Amino acid sequence: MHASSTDGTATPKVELRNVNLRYFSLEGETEALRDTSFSIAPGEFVAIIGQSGCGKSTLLSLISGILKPTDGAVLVDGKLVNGPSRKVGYMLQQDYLFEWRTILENAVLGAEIQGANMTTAREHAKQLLTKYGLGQFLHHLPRQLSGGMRQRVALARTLCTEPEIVLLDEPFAALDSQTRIALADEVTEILRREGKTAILVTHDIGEAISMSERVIVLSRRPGRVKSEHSIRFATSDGLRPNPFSARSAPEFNGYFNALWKELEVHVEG
Amino acid sequence: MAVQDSPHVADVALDLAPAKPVTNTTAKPVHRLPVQIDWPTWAIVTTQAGILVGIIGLWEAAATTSVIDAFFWSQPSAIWHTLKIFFTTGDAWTDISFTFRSTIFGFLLGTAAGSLLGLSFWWSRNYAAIVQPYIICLESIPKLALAPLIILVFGIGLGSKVAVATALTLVVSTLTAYAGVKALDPDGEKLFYSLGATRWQVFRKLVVPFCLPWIISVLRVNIGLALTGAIVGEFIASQHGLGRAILYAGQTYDIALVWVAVLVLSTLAIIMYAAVSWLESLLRKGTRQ
Amino acid sequence: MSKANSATLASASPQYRNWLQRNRRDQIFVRVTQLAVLLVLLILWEVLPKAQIINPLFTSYPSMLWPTFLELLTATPQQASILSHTLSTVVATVIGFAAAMVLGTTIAATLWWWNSLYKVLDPYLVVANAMPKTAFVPIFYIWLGATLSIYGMSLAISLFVTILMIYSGFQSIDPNKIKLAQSFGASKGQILRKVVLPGSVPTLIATLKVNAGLSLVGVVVGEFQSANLGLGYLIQYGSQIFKMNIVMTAVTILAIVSSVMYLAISWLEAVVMRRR
Amino acid sequence: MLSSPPKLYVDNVCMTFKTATGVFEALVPVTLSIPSGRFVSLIGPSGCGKSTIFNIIAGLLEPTAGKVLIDGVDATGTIGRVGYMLQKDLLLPWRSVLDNVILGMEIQGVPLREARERALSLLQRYGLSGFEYLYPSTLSGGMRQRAALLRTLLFDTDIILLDEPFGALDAQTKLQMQEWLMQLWSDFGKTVLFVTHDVEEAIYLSDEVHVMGTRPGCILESILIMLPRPRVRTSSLTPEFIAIKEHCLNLLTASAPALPEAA
Repeated sequence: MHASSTDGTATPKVELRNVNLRYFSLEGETEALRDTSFSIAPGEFVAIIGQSGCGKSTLLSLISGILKPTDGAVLVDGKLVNGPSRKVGYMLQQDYLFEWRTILENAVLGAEIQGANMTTAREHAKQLLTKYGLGQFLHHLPRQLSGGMRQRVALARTLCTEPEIVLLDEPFAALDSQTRIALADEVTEILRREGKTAILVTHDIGEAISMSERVIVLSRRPGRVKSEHSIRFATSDGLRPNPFSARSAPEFNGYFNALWKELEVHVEG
Repeated sequence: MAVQDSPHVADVALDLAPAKPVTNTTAKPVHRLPVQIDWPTWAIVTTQAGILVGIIGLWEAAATTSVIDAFFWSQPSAIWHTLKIFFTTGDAWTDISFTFRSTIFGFLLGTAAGSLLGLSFWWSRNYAAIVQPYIICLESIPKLALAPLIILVFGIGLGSKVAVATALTLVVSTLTAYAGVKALDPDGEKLFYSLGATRWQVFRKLVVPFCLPWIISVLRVNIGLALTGAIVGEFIASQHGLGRAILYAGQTYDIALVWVAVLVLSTLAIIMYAAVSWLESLLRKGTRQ
Repeated sequence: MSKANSATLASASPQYRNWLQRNRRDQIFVRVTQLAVLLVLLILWEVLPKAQIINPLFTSYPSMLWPTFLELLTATPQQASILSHTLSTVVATVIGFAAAMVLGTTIAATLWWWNSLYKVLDPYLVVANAMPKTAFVPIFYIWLGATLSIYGMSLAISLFVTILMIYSGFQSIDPNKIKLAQSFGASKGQILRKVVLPGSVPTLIATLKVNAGLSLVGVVVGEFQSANLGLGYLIQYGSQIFKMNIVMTAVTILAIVSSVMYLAISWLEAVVMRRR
Repeated sequence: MLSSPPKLYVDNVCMTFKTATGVFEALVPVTLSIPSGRFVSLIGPSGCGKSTIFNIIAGLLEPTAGKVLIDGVDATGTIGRVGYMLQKDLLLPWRSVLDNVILGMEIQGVPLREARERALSLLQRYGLSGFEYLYPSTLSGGMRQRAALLRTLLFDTDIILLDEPFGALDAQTKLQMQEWLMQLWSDFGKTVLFVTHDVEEAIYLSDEVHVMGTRPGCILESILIMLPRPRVRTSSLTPEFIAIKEHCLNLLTASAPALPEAA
């Protein structure tokens, strides 16, 4: 569907060039990322997997502009990133809904901060929430909602500012497995339909394969790109299957085993 | 165990399982969950009332029969009599109003100033680091020890009592609000910044609402502290107030009047405490809608 | 300054060195400013009264603290040594809060064991906790006499807080932990000994922290009224005869005493918490 | 075997709770018959009463009606008969791993020395050597779950109940822990009752899967898993496995209330 190679002619949506990142503390410095480079085409859905602490979340913080690389460059649309941008929406591991705001108020937080027109923002948020099946909960409080619903509100909050790039930092990690699969389906569908460029960070190999078009494997700390895998499924209509059916597609297991080996999973201890 | 407990030989295969490293040797006695029988509400209320009535009755009887010295301990009937006099011909209302005003002013001033100070520590780590040892130093001094000094500076009127009450509440509020600031999850700030928020926006929309529960939680403690401050201030030097009434009655060995003043003061304390608790629940509802 | 040893420093990247330098500069700035603030305050305290801008009668001077302390060290027929005053205050405080801890924990455990008793006593406890205990100083003095009344105040002021704090600590133990012990067939006594009490150690220490301060306050306020001994007495006495240098010296010593107690409890906390 | 009663027999157990708004039916008659040494899973949506069944079997809750029989003997409402591992690891933070693991034996009055000795050899054998004297706060999630599971095993009952033991672990650790559990189960031959949300996990581990429905809680269908043991990861790729999985998922989606639903 998209050129996944970096030498494509069009400007990549997101590009990392030889990025290094070190964290400093009085105890010493920690190298989180070393010499990491990759690029992502517009509209592509890429998953990044790796062991805990390999710097996956750091990558997202870099792209969103919250962190600056120690060395190297992060580019969005060919321009250097130097601070949070409206083009990028960030969905964190925890839903981070604020208890003192209703669902609707939580969803329009971004618009409020960016000083957008609140009437339109509210309309837009209402539409999004209704679309995600939360229409009757607009004026409820976050604690009245189940985990899956809270994550959907977080998604609405992210998409309400109409970002072109959506960063997903283990967005389903806190959910039980049935909800997780159902929500993965919905989120993928929504992001595809709206043509967003999406970067998913996850622990879960199955989730990465079923949702994305390309999987980037990071090595252990300091993280660097270990390998990239294009994920393709043969379907009758030529379109990508949804994550749920992807899980039972014949290619799934091959990818799963390959990635499982890549991750050098050892029994702890 | 299973074998010993039951006449059926249930599980020969399992007991012979070669890989089983631990063999059952101890027979486990059969236990049931301990059951707690809760008294019905009427029994609890009756006992509660019974305790009160019993104490008053015993006290009265003991004093009348000279089992205890009524001069030292006074007795309920004498206290009741003094109470009537205190409210009809005595200074009851002047004293109550004086103590009440010192407490409320001190409470409001200390809580407001302290909370703002605590929240302000969010702005700069250096500023917080500089001010903190002074705050901790202030925390560790028993502020009540400064009361004689404060009275000396502010005079014996209402102002000095308010000052003592403020001194007591200010530091507590500061530290509590700061504890709220420290409990902020950095990911919350991350989310705000990823949406392009300014520092002032983060403060207004995240820090303040997040710390409100902390600030509210300290209200009940502060009303008690403010009252203590007012009373101790009155002990040291004052012309009015319930604290002065207690001290004065004690010095003249008018024990019944001491009891009356303590009783009135306790009632005032409990009313203020209940009012603040009510305010707290109201605020909690308000801040979380 | 930093814990990074020389070996890691040698291999450190230039950015890290920069960061360390900046960090160090910040820390030095903080320390210097702290000292400067202290110095300015002391100088103002010394200079303003001397210049008659504020009334020296109310403030004394910082330079008077040490001479006054030396002067107070020697006992006179009318006045005990400042060391005896300090000792008396410390002893009363420790007795009061130790008694409050033991009694409070025992009562809290009883209430945990027998829930109906808790329900009966609950309103009394809440009322007792809301009452300003310091108001009882005059009555305690009449009933218990000079010395005992101070111990009594020290105990009374922290007892009810202790009961309520520890009881709510017992209540906040994860019910699943109790369930776990029950699934092993534990009796109520075993649950108390093996789950509830050890699980409440953080609460006990938090209570200890609150109580040390409270008991000290109780003692000082008691001493305002009654004693001819103790730092509270010294403060009150000094302010009555307008000798501010005595008041300031006594307050300083009190601050030192209470800081030492605070540090001692923090140390205990660190020792206990290291195992968690 | 035919003549002996099942290891665990849950006989028509019902549970109703009285609430402010009326009576809440948590379980309508549920019957389970579990032979010795079986690995049996319960799956179902949240609120289907899985934890209620566990509490009843463990004796922490008296059923409104029905009985629990262990080895054919009535054990309704008696505690200390089965090992019960609750959802969270519930390690006591003030005890070392070793002292946590022996908690059950300690409560049953086994002398401390003996209990520690027994535990030490197990800890070493099952991947916790080197961790014996550490405190739980220093352990990773997977290690904590291992300690909690060993605590349950060392309590030395023939039946153990595991309530979503791996629910809070990340995907990779979860897979490792499943292997580890299989190893333990084949070594000890205990009768295991396992609750999970994860259909794949249930099928992969069990001899029999009971699919539960909600409101009121009941057993919709019991499915025998005839896949050969020992099972390997690739077992989950076989057509039989996929067929069972799809069947389970269909049962669950059919019974689940329409999303979204307020908590």
